[in-house]
This record gives sequence, structure tokens and C-alpha cells, in this order.
Amino acid sequence: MRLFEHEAKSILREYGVPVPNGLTYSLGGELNLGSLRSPFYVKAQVPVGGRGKAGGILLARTEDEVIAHIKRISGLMIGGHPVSSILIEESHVIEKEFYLSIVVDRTLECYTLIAGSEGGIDVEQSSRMSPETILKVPISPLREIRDFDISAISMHLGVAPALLKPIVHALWGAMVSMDAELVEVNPLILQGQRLVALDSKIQIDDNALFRQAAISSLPPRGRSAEEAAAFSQGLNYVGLDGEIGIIGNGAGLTMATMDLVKSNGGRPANFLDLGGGALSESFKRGVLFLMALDRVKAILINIFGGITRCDEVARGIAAAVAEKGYKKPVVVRLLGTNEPEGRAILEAAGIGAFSEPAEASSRAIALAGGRT
Amino acid sequence: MRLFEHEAKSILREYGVPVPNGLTYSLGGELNLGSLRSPFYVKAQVPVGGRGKAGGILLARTEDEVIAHIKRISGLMIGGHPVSSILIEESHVIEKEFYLSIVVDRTLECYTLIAGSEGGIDVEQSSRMSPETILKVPISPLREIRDFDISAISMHLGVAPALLKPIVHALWGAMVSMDAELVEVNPLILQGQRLVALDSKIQIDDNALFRQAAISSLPPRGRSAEEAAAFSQGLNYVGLDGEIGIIGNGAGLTMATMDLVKSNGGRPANFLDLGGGALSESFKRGVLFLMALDRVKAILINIFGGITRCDEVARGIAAAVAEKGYKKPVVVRLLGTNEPEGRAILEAAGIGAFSEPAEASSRAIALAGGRT
Amino acid sequence: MIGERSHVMIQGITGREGAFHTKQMLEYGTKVVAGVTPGRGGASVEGVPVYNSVRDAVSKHPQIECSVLFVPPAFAFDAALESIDAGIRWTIMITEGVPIRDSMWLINYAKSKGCKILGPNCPGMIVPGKAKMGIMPSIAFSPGRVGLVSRSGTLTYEAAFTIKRSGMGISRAIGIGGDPIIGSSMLEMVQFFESDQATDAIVILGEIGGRMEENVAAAISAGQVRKPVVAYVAGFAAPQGKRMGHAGAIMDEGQGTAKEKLESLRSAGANVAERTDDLPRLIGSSLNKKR
Amino acid sequence: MIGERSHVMIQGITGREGAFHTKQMLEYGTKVVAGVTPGRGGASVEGVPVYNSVRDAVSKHPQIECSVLFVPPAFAFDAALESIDAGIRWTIMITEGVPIRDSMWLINYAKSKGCKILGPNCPGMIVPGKAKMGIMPSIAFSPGRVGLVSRSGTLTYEAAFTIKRSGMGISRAIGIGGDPIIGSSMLEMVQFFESDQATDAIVILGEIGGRMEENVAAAISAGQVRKPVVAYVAGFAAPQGKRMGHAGAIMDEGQGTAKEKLESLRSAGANVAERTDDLPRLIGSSLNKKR
Repeated sequence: MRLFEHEAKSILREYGVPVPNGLTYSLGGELNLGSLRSPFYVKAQVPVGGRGKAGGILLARTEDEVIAHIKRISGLMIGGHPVSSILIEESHVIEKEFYLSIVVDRTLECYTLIAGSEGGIDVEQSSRMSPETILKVPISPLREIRDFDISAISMHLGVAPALLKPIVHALWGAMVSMDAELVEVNPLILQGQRLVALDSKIQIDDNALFRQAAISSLPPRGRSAEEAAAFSQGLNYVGLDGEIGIIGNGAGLTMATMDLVKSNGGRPANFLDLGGGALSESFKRGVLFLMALDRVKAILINIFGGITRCDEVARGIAAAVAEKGYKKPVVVRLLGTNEPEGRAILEAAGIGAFSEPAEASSRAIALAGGRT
Repeated sequence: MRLFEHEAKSILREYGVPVPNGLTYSLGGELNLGSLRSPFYVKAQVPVGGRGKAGGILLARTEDEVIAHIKRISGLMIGGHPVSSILIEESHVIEKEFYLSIVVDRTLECYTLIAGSEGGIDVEQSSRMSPETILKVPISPLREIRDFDISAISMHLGVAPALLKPIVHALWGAMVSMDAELVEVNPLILQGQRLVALDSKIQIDDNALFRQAAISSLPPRGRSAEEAAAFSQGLNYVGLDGEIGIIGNGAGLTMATMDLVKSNGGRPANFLDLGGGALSESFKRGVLFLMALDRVKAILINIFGGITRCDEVARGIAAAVAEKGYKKPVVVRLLGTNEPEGRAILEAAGIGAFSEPAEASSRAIALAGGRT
Repeated sequence: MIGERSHVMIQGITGREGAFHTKQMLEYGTKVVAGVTPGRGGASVEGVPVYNSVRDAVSKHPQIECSVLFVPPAFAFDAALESIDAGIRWTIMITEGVPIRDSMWLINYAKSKGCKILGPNCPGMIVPGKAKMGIMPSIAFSPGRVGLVSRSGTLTYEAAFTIKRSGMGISRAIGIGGDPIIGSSMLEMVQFFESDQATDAIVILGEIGGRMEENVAAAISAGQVRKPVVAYVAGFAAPQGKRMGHAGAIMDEGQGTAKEKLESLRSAGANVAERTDDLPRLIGSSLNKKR
Repeated sequence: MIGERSHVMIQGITGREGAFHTKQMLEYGTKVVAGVTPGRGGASVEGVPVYNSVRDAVSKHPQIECSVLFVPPAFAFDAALESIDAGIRWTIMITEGVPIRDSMWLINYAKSKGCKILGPNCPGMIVPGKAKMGIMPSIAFSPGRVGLVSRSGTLTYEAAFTIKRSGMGISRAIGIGGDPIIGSSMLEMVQFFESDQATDAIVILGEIGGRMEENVAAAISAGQVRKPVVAYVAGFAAPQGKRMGHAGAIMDEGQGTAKEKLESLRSAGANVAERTDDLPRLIGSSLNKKR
């Protein structure tokens, strides 16, 4: 789960990273700049990068300018996202911009500290063009940050260890205690004898939300209202623009099912993985969710039961189909654990089940009015 | 470094282990029992076990009895140690006695939690006779105590996990943060719904004293005034009752030198290891220390220089011999790093150096008036 | 490597999934000798004795060399730690939804004890016709000489079933798990199959994300894998996933698209399948080519 | 195992002992390629370049496979951790006085990285006539076919010198260190010598305390050590040491007296020496017996 900038900054402030003074303005609310000093940055809060180029970050010298900017920014769509709120911050004089982050390193199976001597929005480019500007320090999860880690970063950035130490420890503290996959400050600027994080990203591990109460109680956020709705129903869902609703069990099989539909000339309407021993209730919710989508013309369910049991799947599908308002065709491919029981349930509900994914896929495309 | 009972208990109390109410009485001081409730235990503070059998722990019902007991106990020598102070504590009704400790496990190279269902002074015997009364739980230093560790102990002792958890965590906390080699509570008694540590031992790793300021500022303690004096001069010294003063570099060589003296019919006066790159100053101090001991008739110095350099050794010996009051013969065996320089220095100081330990040993025994 | 003779323990054996799959494993011939559920010691599931702790189970069954873990995410950390600390060589974490912090720590810790983790979020391992330490539906697998390693559970079954119907079979199928951080990598398992005398050809089933498939491709290019490799990667139709801030790009974890992965495998010399039902044909032809 | 071709790094190279022994190691033929002292990067000691960090040293000298550590106790933890994290296979901790908590943690952590620690409080390792990674006085050692493993530095020199004067020599001498917790055990090193083609006989030099000698005796009894073993244990005249509360007895660490140790080795079939100058005779006779 990706946090908004203002959420990430309030966490980092708590852990001891200096961030600009600022306030979060809720759209439609009262504006009160309080003791904030001009000039201000007015920043759209969206869960993607590229805000600056999209006009989502503007400089204001007066309260009137702030109000005008809010008006302009409020209406923007950035990377397909409406602006959820607006952060207004004091601006800072930038002497030097750095990049600093901690990330989960999939290859080394540890944390990795990344320090860039050329921070700012172009850090990706400088990391490609001038890899020597980037220092990567892998840190085993079995250990803590030590002074020699700080020294390495200090040497690389040319910033005194005493200045960096509290920042790095704060990022580490947030990373570990918040179950983050990423904690990033960029740019981290040097102003006099002080480092300030002008922007920040935090990505929380979704698997850890059960023990991150403060994070899991934040409002859901997604690419779209549709995805937010799916999230709130506990569905592992991604929306696409096709007409074949897809349900699979396991991310791999679900993706392979989408690939098959696509290669047969159909267009997947979504990704919906109900893997890992999902019970009938999830399947019912999933089928009903897809049925409610206008663009969906047929639903293809591809199940190879392992920990997921075919009878549970069938019960869920049958329950969904039995609901009032059922209109759209459902094609099921069913194989694996408790398959006979599952087939019997589907049969009783008048739903045919295929064994071959290719056949099921072709049937779904045909029912959706496709070419096959 | 072994802490006295009252020191260990004050540490454990800080970490959250319930211990009896009590006060430490300094010999010759005023006695004020304050709010302590009768009956009392009057306990000699000595750095060895076996106090009870030596009459060092007595029960008193009145202040007068306490005073009488103090008088009796003050004069005791227990295991060769004078009583350093006296702990007076409220007595407890014992429903059940347990044993609980954390120790550095040399074989597994980790910590090991030990829980005994039959605590008290006979725990060693019950561990031999009824090994099933003892549970050992190894804990890697890379991890922390987890609930399943507590459960294992709880099952073994038949004590609720909720009662044990704070105690085990306290022992663990003390063990790790105090750089202990041993934290032991025995007996740990159950009284109603409360566990209380009636006695406790803590052994601190001498190597860690540099970062355990609170411990290293405690008064030195040793087998004797002689050893305390050596300790305060930074000497790794153990006193024995022979007449040949022994200095070696490295514990192994020093012990082998003692073995050689003994097998040649002499008697070592001490163990003094000046290993690990000791500088001339240590050698000077070491030689002077041995010269000052009445029982020492000759000093045998056995050096095979690796990180210890023969010239440093020789300079130290020469400086000691040059001090006023030099009376006792010094026999040196010198070999290894910078040996020629070392020999030259000894020669200039009029001290002969041997190459063979057996020869040097025989010479020292002869000079001490021995049989060889 | 664990196999048909290995004694197996089930953690979370009294739970719904644990009990169900214990029965399945026993029926398949697996030597399930003990189960663990704290507080349920003394019970039995499908004739398998249940213990309160791994310590208890191992003291009674010292030959256990594999634990299969069906414990909910919030308790998986302690359960796996118990298994590792008891010296059990393989801990197979079936559990889905384990926090990355937990699995990452466990994977590193297990190394300090000389133990291996498979998963989490994985279907386990099966030696068709002999034993399974996991949740694979037995129907999908027939014995044979194809080694299968996969990041996806259900895709494993799909591929194995396709191979079965073609008349070929599987020497061993290993589901390494779909999480970003897993205990046994695709390359490690490919290396196992390379040295496994029961295996003639290797099938890898990849997914978008990470660099596991690229690492296998690099090993093939370096000549470390001489047996034929057939690869399928799921996710051509998948949308671009979330990116980890700038760090994702700097770490060169990139998007790891299906196309990129398949390309790197193809140019390393692997046979690549566009659909799972293409696998048997490609396995057959690559075996013929090698002969 | 590291040897004459290994590239060696010195941590704490600008210190008094570090610089002195760097010179000695170079003169002995050891490939000392880099040194580390934080804040002294750019300097050079005996022609060896000095770096600010292990990271810097390893990036310039990626072949380093052994670090010899001359860093004071308070800094030894970080120095060893740097070495391990840089992937250096062997970290030889010469430092005396390292807190047990630090060495115990490092030893377990090193395993998670597939690295080994020798020491702390040890003289290192020497392959006589070829290379030394440590502080042994070269004069004490001549090349030969006796493998020497010892808990005591100076006793190692003593024994090696006695062997040298007898006309025999040493294949390799390994000082495992005198601390209660050390990275490489006596048994591990005996097992190395057992499989080492350059070694015909094994000498172990023990000390009172712990169970290292008893563990070697058990391995000999179990038939795991077939080369002749000659043992000396120091401490017959030593006073009884401190005992670790009741825990010491419960753990069966006992006193580990010299007599007990020598007895257990003798009854396992080792030749035991009462004095170090007995060693050559016993080595000679045990080699003759084997032939």
C-alpha cells in the first residue's frame, strides 16, 4: 500500500526526519495557513510519481496565490488519479539535493540502503547515466544499522556522519517497524547545517497490514473507484478495459488465463486472483463483483484446485448465480482437489464445467460476442 | 566478574524480577531495619556458593536476633572469603521452588535457558539424579525470546506463561544488556500468584567491562587481597602457594610453564599471563608485583613472542630489575619476535636468557633453593 | 534433498487446511509422522499424533527432516522459527500472506542454522507416485523424468497435468512460491535438477516481477545448466504493476515483464512456450535434440 | 581452506601491531594486498594500500578471501561485521578481549553469510614456508607433514619449535583461540586435517575448560579421525577456575580439568604428551605405528 506524501511525511517526522512545515488541505475545506511562512509549495496528493510535470506542484507567494493554485490543482487527473488532497508547505532553499532510500532487495533477500549524490526528480536518469552517483549498501535483516554504514553514505554524499546518522536511523526505524517495502526521501536537501526531506514515498507491505493498525485504518486507495471497491471487499483485483471477466486461483494461473484469452482474441476485463484456499464466500463476492461491471459480457473462471477446493469454488459460483439479477454467462474450468463434488454442485446449478482452459476460454469469448 | 547477591538482585529488580524486600548492611555501620517485616533472613555476602552450609544464612525473628546474627556472620570465612557485607531480607513462604537461568553455552555457541522444576540448593544433584527435571532451551544470539520459549518453560514447570513471561524477559534483558555470562535465579519461588527470586547470581564477562561502566566501577573482588591488588594493576593473576613466581605470555604457555615447574619438583607461586602484545610497562609491573610477595623465591618468565615482542618484554624486565630493592633472582626464557633485540637488552641488564623452557625451569627451581 | 523416505511433520495440523492436506499426503504415501498445534498436544489427526510444540514432536520423532506449515500469517513466523531451531532441515511454508519482514528474517536466520525454507506462499514439493510435502492435487501429476520448478501453485498443476496427458511425467515438482522474497530461488532448484539423476529435462514456470528467470537465463548462458530447459512465463496480458518509487528503477528490478523474461531465456538457449499446452511438445523436441 | 595463494587484507593495518605483523606476513610471502583503517584511506603501510572501509578495499581487490583483524576490542565487532558483510570467507580475529556477546553474535551471523571466523584471541594460521595469516613468529615453524591445532598462541609456537628442532615440520598450524566462544572449533580443524592431503599426523594442544578436547576424543572413538592424533593439554598445575553458578554443573561444562581431558583423549586412542618436548617422540612413534 502506497502512502500519500503527507502521510509518509508525518510518519517520517515522528521517526525524526526533518520535513518542511506544512499542512494538508482537504478538498472543499477551509484554508488556514496559520503560521506557515511564504513562499509556499502547493502539492497535489496522488499515489503516483510525475506530479511536477503534470502541473501538480506549484509555487505560491501569497495566500491568494495558494487559493488560486488549489483551485487549479483540485481538478487535475494525474496518471489517471484524481487529486485526493493538497499539501501546502514552506519552500526551502536548495544547496544540494540527495537521494536516500531503503528498499527490500528481492535478489539479495535483505534490505538495501540506496544513496544518490544527485537527488531530485532525475535520480533515475543519473543512476543510469552516472552509476557512480549511486551507492547501494545491503543490510541483512539479522542486523542493525552500524556506524560504518553511515560512514559509507557520508563519504559518498560528502555529508558529515553526524548529520546523516539520525536520518538513516529514522528511515531504518520506519522501514522495519512499519513493515515497509520502501522508504524513500528525495530530494533530501542540505540547507546550512541541516538536512530536510522535501519529498518522500513509503510503500507498506500489504501482507503486514494486519499488524499495522495505523496504516490499515487509512482510507483505501487504488487506481480507480472500481479497484477501491474491490479492495474494500477483500478482493485481489486489478481493473482492465476488456469484456471477459477473469477469475483464477493463484496469480500465475490467473495471469496465464488472461494471456490465453488475449492470445485467443478476447480482451480481459480484469485480474482477480482468489487463490490460497479461498472459501465459497470469496467466490460469490468475486463473481457478483464482476457481474456488476457494465463492460463485462462473460465471466471465465479458471480453477486448478490445490489448497483451493473445487467444491468450495462451485458453492460460491452457484450462490452468486442464484442471486437475483444474474444476467451474464459464467464459464467454469474446474480441475483438482474435490473436483467431483464441485462438478456436481455446478451441474445442480445448471452451470457447465470444462476441463480444458483453452476450451473454456474460447467458450467465454464466444458468449461475450467475440470472434471465436 | 561475579556480582554479590545484593548487587545481582538490585539489577534484577531493575529489570522487573520480584525479589524480597531487603537492605544491605555494611560491616560496622548502623542497622536500621526500617519497614522490613519479620521474620528476616540474614545473609553473608561472599562471591562463592555454599553459604548456607557454612552458617552464612540465618533466620531472625527480632531485631535483636538480627544484630546477634550479624555479629556471628561478620567473622566468618566462607570458601576462603571474608564476608564483605550482609543482606537482610524479609523471609517468604515457599510453596514451590524452581531453578531458572540463562548461560552462555560454549558448545552450541549460543545462549541457553535452563529451567529446573526442582529448584533450591540441591538443583545440581536433582539435575544429575533426575535429568528430566531440567529443561534446556538454546536461544541463538541472532534472535529474541519468543512466546514458544516461554510456553516450553511454562509446560515444564507447570507455571502459567503469564507469570513466567516477565521474569524470563527480565533475565534475558539483563543477560544481553549487561554482557553477562550467567544470570541465575535459584530458588525462584511460587508464592500465591507471584514468582519471587530468593537468591540470584550474575557473572559479568570481564572482556565487556569496558562498556559496563556501572559494573566496572564496583569495588574489585577476588580470592584474596593479593589478587585484588593484582586486579587493580590490570594483571591477569591467580595466586597459588608455591615459591616460584611465574610469568608467561598466553594462558596456555603460562599454564604449561606451571606444569613444567610442578613436574620438575617446584611449586608455582602464581599464574600471571601477560599475553597478547603486552608492553614493557606490564612486564615491569608484573615482575615488581611478584618480587613484593614474601613466598616468592625466584621468578621464572617464559616468553615465546608472537604478538608479544621480545624487546618489549626485555625492556620491562630490565626496568623492574633496575628498581631499588631488587633482590630476587629472575630467570628468563625468551624466543620469537624480535628475540635478538630482547636478548641484547637483557644482557645489558645482566640477566641471562635461556632458549629451553626445561632449562629455565630447572634453573629457577635451583635458585629458589629447590631440589633440582 | 527431501524425498519419499523423509519423515514429515505438519504444523497447524488441526486446522482446516492442515488436516485436509495431511489426509491427502498420507494417502499419497508420504511419511507424515507428527503434527503440531499449540494447546492440542495429545490429539491425533488421521492417526498422526499431535504435539504442543515442535520441540516435543522432534524429541519423539528425531528423524523428522521436513515440516509443512499451514499456520495463519500472524503465527507463521514463530512456527517457522520453532521448526528451524529444532534443526529441521526443510521448512515448507504453505502460508500465503506472510509479511515480507518475517520471511526475509527467517530466510537469513535459517542460513545461520544450515536450514532451508521453501516458500512462503508456495504449494510445496511432490515426487509423483511417491510422496508429496505440500498441497498439490495428486491428479495433476504422473511420474516421469521432467523436473518442474514454478513460482505459481496453480500454474504448476496446470503444467503438470498437460505433461501428464501428453504421456510424459514429472520427476519432482517444486513450487518455490509467489512472494517477492522466498527461501529457495528458481536458480537453486534448477541447479538441483541439473545434478538430479532422476531428471532429464527442466521446466520453469515464471511470472512477471523480480529477476529469478533472468538469473536462470544467465546460468544457462554461463554453461552451468546442460539439461534442456523449457520455460513459460505468465503475465503477457497483465497490466504494469506498481513500481517501488525511484528505488525500483535504481535497483534494476524494473518491471521484469513477461516479454523481457521470455526473451532473456530464449536467447540463453531455453525453449520458450507461449501457452502451457505447448510445454509437452517443446519438452519432447528439446529432449530429441539433446539425444 | 585459505592458503599460500589467498589474497589477504589487514584490518587495523596502521596500528602498532597491525603494521608490525603486516611487515612480518609480507616477508613470509603472504599475499597481503590491502589494509583498512577508517580515516586513513590513501595511506600505505609497507607498500600495502590502506582503505577507509572494507567495502572500498574489496571493490579494488575483489579476490580478498581472508581478513586478519588487529582492531581493539571496542571496535572489533564492527570491523568483523564489515568483513563478513563484504563476503570475505575467512575473518581471523587476532584481537584479545572481545566481549563474548560480540563474538557469539558474529559467529552465528557469519554462518548466515556462509563465512567463517577464526578466533577471537587467536594467533591465526600459518602454512610454514609459504604464508601466514596471523602473528606466529616465523622462527618457530618449519614445513612438514604435521597438522597443528591449538587453543593457545604461545603454546603453538612452543610445540612447533620443538617439532622443528626434532627435524620434523608442520603442514599447517591453526590457532583457534583461547576464548570460551570461538568461531572455529578444535574438532572442525581436526576434521580439516583428516581430509588434508598435506597432513600425516595431527597434534592438538588443549587447555582446561570447555569440552573441545572431549569432542575430538568422541570423534576419534567414532572412527571419524583415522590419522594419528597426539595431544597435549595445559593446566595440570592450574587452580580450579571459577564455576558458572549451578548452570555450569547442569550444562555439564564441569571443570574440564587437564587430567579429565587427557584421559578422554587417551582412551579414545590418541597419544598424549605430558610435556611439550615429548611431542616429537610421540608423533614419530604414532606415525611408525600407522605404517
